[in-house]
Amino acid sequence: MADTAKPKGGGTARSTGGRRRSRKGDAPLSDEQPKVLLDYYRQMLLIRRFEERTSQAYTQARIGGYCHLNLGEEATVVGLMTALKDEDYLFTNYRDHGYAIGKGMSPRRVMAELYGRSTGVSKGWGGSMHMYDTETRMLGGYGIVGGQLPLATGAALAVSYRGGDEVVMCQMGDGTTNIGAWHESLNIAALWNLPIVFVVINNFTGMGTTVEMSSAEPELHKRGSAFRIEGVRVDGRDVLAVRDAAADLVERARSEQRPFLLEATSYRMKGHSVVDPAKYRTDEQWAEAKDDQNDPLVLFRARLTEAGVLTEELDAEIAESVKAEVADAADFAENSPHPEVSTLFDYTYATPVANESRRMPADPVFAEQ
Amino acid sequence: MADTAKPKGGGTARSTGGRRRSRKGDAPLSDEQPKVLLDYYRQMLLIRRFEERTSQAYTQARIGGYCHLNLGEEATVVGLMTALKDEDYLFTNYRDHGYAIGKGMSPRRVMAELYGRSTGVSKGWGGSMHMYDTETRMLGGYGIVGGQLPLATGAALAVSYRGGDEVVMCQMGDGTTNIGAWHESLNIAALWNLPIVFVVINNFTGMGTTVEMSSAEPELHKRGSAFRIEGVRVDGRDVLAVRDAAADLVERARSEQRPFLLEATSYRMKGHSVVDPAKYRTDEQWAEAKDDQNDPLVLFRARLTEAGVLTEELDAEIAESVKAEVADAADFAENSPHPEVSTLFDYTYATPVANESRRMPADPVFAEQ
Amino acid sequence: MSVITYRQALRDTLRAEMLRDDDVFVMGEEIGVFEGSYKITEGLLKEFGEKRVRDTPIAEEGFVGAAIGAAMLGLRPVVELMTINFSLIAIDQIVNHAAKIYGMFGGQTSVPMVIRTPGGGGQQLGATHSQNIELYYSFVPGLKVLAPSTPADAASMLRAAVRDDDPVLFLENLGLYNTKGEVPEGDESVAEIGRAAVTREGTDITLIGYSRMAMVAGQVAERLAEEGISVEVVDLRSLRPLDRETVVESVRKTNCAVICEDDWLTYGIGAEIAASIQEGAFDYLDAPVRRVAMAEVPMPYAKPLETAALPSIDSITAAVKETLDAVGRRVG
Amino acid sequence: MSVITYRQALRDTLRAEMLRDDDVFVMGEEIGVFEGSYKITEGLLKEFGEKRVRDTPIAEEGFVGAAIGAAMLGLRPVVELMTINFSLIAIDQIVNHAAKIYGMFGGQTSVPMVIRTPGGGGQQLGATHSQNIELYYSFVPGLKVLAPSTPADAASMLRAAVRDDDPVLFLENLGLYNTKGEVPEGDESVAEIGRAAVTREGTDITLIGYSRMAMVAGQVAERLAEEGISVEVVDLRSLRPLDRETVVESVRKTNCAVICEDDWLTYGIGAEIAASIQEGAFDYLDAPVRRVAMAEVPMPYAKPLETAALPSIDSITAAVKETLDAVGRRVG
Ligand SMILES: Cc1ncc(C[n+]2csc(CCOP(=O)(O)OP(=O)(O)O)c2C)c(N)n1
Ligand SMILES: Cc1ncc(C[n+]2csc(CCOP(=O)(O)OP(=O)(O)O)c2C)c(N)n1
Ligand SMILES: [Mg+2]
Ligand SMILES: [Mg+2]
Repeated sequence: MADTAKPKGGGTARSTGGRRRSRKGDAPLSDEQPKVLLDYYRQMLLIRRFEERTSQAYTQARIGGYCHLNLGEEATVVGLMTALKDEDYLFTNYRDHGYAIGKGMSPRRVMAELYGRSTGVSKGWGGSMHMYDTETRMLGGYGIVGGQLPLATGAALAVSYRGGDEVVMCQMGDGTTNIGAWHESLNIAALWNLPIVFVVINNFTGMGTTVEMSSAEPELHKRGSAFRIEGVRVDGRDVLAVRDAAADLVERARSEQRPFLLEATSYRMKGHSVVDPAKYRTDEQWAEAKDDQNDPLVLFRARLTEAGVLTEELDAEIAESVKAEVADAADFAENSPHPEVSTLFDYTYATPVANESRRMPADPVFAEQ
Repeated sequence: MADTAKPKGGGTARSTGGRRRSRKGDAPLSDEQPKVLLDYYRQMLLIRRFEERTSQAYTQARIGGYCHLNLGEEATVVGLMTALKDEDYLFTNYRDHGYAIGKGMSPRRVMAELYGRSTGVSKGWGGSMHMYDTETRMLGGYGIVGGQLPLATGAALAVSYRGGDEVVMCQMGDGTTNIGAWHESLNIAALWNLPIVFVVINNFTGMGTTVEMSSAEPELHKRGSAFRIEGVRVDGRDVLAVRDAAADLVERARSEQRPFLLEATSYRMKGHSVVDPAKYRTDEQWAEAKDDQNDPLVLFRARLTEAGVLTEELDAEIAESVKAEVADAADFAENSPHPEVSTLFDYTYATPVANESRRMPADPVFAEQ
Repeated sequence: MSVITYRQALRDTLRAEMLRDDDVFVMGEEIGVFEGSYKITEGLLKEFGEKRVRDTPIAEEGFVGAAIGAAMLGLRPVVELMTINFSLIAIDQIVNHAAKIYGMFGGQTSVPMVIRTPGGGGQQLGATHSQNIELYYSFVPGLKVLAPSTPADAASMLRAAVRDDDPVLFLENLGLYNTKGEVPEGDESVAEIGRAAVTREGTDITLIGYSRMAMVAGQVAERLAEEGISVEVVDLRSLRPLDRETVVESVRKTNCAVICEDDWLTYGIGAEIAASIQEGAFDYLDAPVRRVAMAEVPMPYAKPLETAALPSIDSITAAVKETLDAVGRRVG
Repeated sequence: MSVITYRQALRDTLRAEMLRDDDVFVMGEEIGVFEGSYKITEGLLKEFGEKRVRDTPIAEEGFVGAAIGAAMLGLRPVVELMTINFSLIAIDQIVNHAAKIYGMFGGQTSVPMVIRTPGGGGQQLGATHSQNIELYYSFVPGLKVLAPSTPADAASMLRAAVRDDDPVLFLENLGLYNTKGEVPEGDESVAEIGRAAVTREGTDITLIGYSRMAMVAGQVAERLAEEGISVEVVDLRSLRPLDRETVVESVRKTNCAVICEDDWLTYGIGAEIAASIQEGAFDYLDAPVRRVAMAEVPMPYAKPLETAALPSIDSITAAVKETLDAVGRRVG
């Protein structure tokens, strides 16, 4: 399957008109276009299977470094990405594979990045935590907790400076709301009336530390109050609810030129990263994380089936096509070339400069000259 | 005048019983002890005259570095210091001369610090911004904006760890509420139930940048909401109102073991520091800063006179004694020795250590060994 | 004598220090419930409870600063920073506060605290997670910086750090946690801060390293010994204070030196070592002091690039041989 | 030719760059209404308005990071950090983000921004406000670090910094703002980044400095000339990239060198210079390379202590003479 066949994250959704409505999670599906719903469903399934494959490849040492998955957060990811226009910008944390796909990067190039190949979205220089693509305007996954917040705020400043129409979305985790950069960024965004939506993915935990242990105001959407920023909480298991809430705030940020805060609650199905067995989880926490009622795919499948949008046949078909797409992505990654060692010094500086060090470890200092 | 004659900041006030009442600024003075009121008045006047002398000495190059004064903030300083017990801890920013005196340091040793003499409270190592005294438990003025917040939080942690009864007060300026350390510190203090009162001196400006230009929520006492910390605003021109509000929160922090936030509004009479002519101030801003109605000394003098507590005679007497005390402090400073160059390496480490560098600039690296 | 890992040595020592002194407590991100990103604090929460094993929010500046404040009142916090890369968020508290409070206030209050944090690289963690920036702390008067390379040193130096009254940056290394070494049973020794060690005697050349690179230096020496080259290895152990005398004494004997480090070369730790050697052993040096260090790039994720960018046994060996060639003293 | 101050050169250049390119704007604390702590931005708010002269809250991490983000979208922000001491609050954004974004994402987006900030000391500002920590940035691949010492260099190098597509840390100095120098009228020259300069030719010894210490080095040379000693002065100008070749070439001629710097000696900028000289001019060196630097203490406030702790014309002169003695080439 060619990667051009994949429906782009925001693409299909943009053709629907219903995004602005602030609808309850279990509202009837009757005024939604089946095509659009199935596209969401397919994207969610794609992310699920992609991440499962990622996990497997990591265990097989095809992928190195740290590796954080979006398993359990698929509805949140797809709902958010659907709310953005192509020209809108996205900044995320290191838990970014799903977002990369959702914003429109091909799974092939995302997987190739995970494999560290030169066909990867960041040419193999970034890896799991650092997906970046100028074209689809995902301006990076970032590994330093909170590091993306000031950057995203600055991107919104650039939009505002130029009088542009784009909105910046800045994704982060619940634990990130406790770091200083949060405070400084939200304050600046509010002061300068910047078109940005800060999105907190509340999966109730940092690595093993719960929201209650780390945030003195655990209702995170309320923390915007220190900056007069309106905050909304949405059920992140529900792709339509997330889409509606996000689209509402994105469009308000665009038209009102000011920042908003969105909190999406969802369940991290596995450990913090692939290597984390999450032994610290209590039985109750495991029960929650594994509960079908908290699995966005199970929920959406049931809802689509009930509404007659999804049949067993269609489901199997989608599953098959997703499976093929993920397998294709892995093949593509596997067969892509590693970056050449000769490129090691290609990306230290954008403007070439005299006396730059291009020394390999074994070289004496003056060998280069 | 011996510096032991000076009434200690918190000392006299502690003998009164009225501190817990949350009284309006213009409540009658009938249930206050005249002695106590006069002590406040004297302290405020002492700080006023001390700072005027400081300004003069700075202009005469007896004092170096940066020099920030408490002129206009005397009621706030005295009200706050009066609310603390001797055993309570204080951390402040660099605008700290008045606090040092108010917490109980002798004006002699504070002035000597300004002169950089070894009799100074920090032995001449700190200067204007860095008053410190273990005995009176003022644990430092700090020159890095916001730097004192995590430290003060940690001091409160130590108190809590040991099950102690002390409270920590952490003073800062309005501009400081925008820095990341603010967010991280208040969050930690709230999470861990620490006995600390964060006090924001809102003089409406950082250096020349107004609160409205720098804080998206300009009602600063409300910013505790992001941490479920109760905040109170008080009129910083009124020493009794400040005392009552502060004492109330300090005692609640002590008994309830949790943090509070106090905002005191007051007027900076001069520029940001002695060298700043404050040319950026608008006519309106100057009018406000110079208005007698915003001068805490003028206000309190009138109130005391009206209540019959202060007579013209008594006022002259107090003025004379304050004048003498300030002159004595300056003399003491002037006649104190400079630190010996031989002490240059005395305070790098508390635990002596092998191979520590004690090299003077002209020494070769191996001269020392 | 028992053979344990560097990780185990750290854990045992932390535990023992907590048992010895109630004022010692640990704090950091994910050190309690999660038992530590690298499991150094495993079991401590269960044994000591939440008061003495504190999970913090993700707020490095806030909790490092809080540890400093607690130390000012006499507690002895041991803070874990998950990796040294994240210390950049706390560096203002470390450099402008922990390192300054004793001196700036005329010696009134010391700051008895330890910041434990691993450096390292070579794990495909990418540009922001693969830096070795111990330089930033080693540069600062008022701080002490320790960098043990063996389990025995990890234990005796951590003991020294906890009992010292000054702020200590205690550098660990991802690549050392699983390495093993002998630690005397019931050892209670407290290392002297500020001392390097000659960890292997030799006559042909001095090879200098610290932390993981001290271990690698030993491996290089081992390998060269098979070729008949006698390498003296100096493990710096303490980056601040720096024990120049031990280094220079060795070079006065061998007359040449190579430094291996896994930070960047320009302005890296090795620069000071080379500068000191040429100043202290000028008349003894038969060849320039060479440095083998990381290539000066933001570390790429892709394995072949990362491997190429890092110093290795091969590249260090090559530099040693070239240096011996230069002095005309190649043996093998 | 006109003679103007270093401050004026900066201000004129900033203004000209803002006139030349609408994407250039300035931001920082107190640079607008207050017109800058050191008045470099005086008049700019009035001329360009709030959009292009942005007063920020006290939030170094936030606004430096915002400048990086704006640069990623193609704007060319020039950020002022009031002094380099406060950069520690923003250093995570500078080192982990500005310096990494180009490489970490495979060269997709450059970060064309400038961070202007003064170092300095000797003004009794105390321990936290008297540090020279340009080392922290000079160490980092991905950043460029410039340190002009004259008004003419300040202008041509600031021009280069603004027009360069990479993040540039532009080091100014409190002690230089009021110094004067010739700047060609209507000069539009753009300095080449990464080049040192021999600012005075000489034959007896090479004296190396940067920023304010390059100026002081010139004064020392002047004074020694009166004693018949011919000092060659090298102004490093660019700390990253570092122009080792110019330094080493000079030392190959003079056969000895002294470095003067006002950061701390151990691990300071001079360490790399000394290490490079011994590597690049080993066979030419007649005496060890000496460094004159700040005493390694948290800087005290008291004037006599501060004066004693700082390098001076006297201490540098002494080191130069001792070095010449060591090579048996003392002239005066
Ligand atoms: C500044 C910083 N501190 C610590 C870490 C280590 N770390 C990585 S992820 C993480 C937890 C983040 O939790 P959250 O923000 O809730 O995001 P989630 O992983 O749940 O998506 C931590 C502590 C880091 N990468 N950066
Ligand atoms: C981290 C940091 N940034 C900037 C400065 C420079 N600075 C010193 S005081 C000041 C303004 C502080 O305003 P505010 O907190 O309102 O206190 P005030 O001076 O009004 O008492 C600034 C920006 C600093 N000292 N530290
Ligand atoms: Mg989370
Ligand atoms: Mg203020």
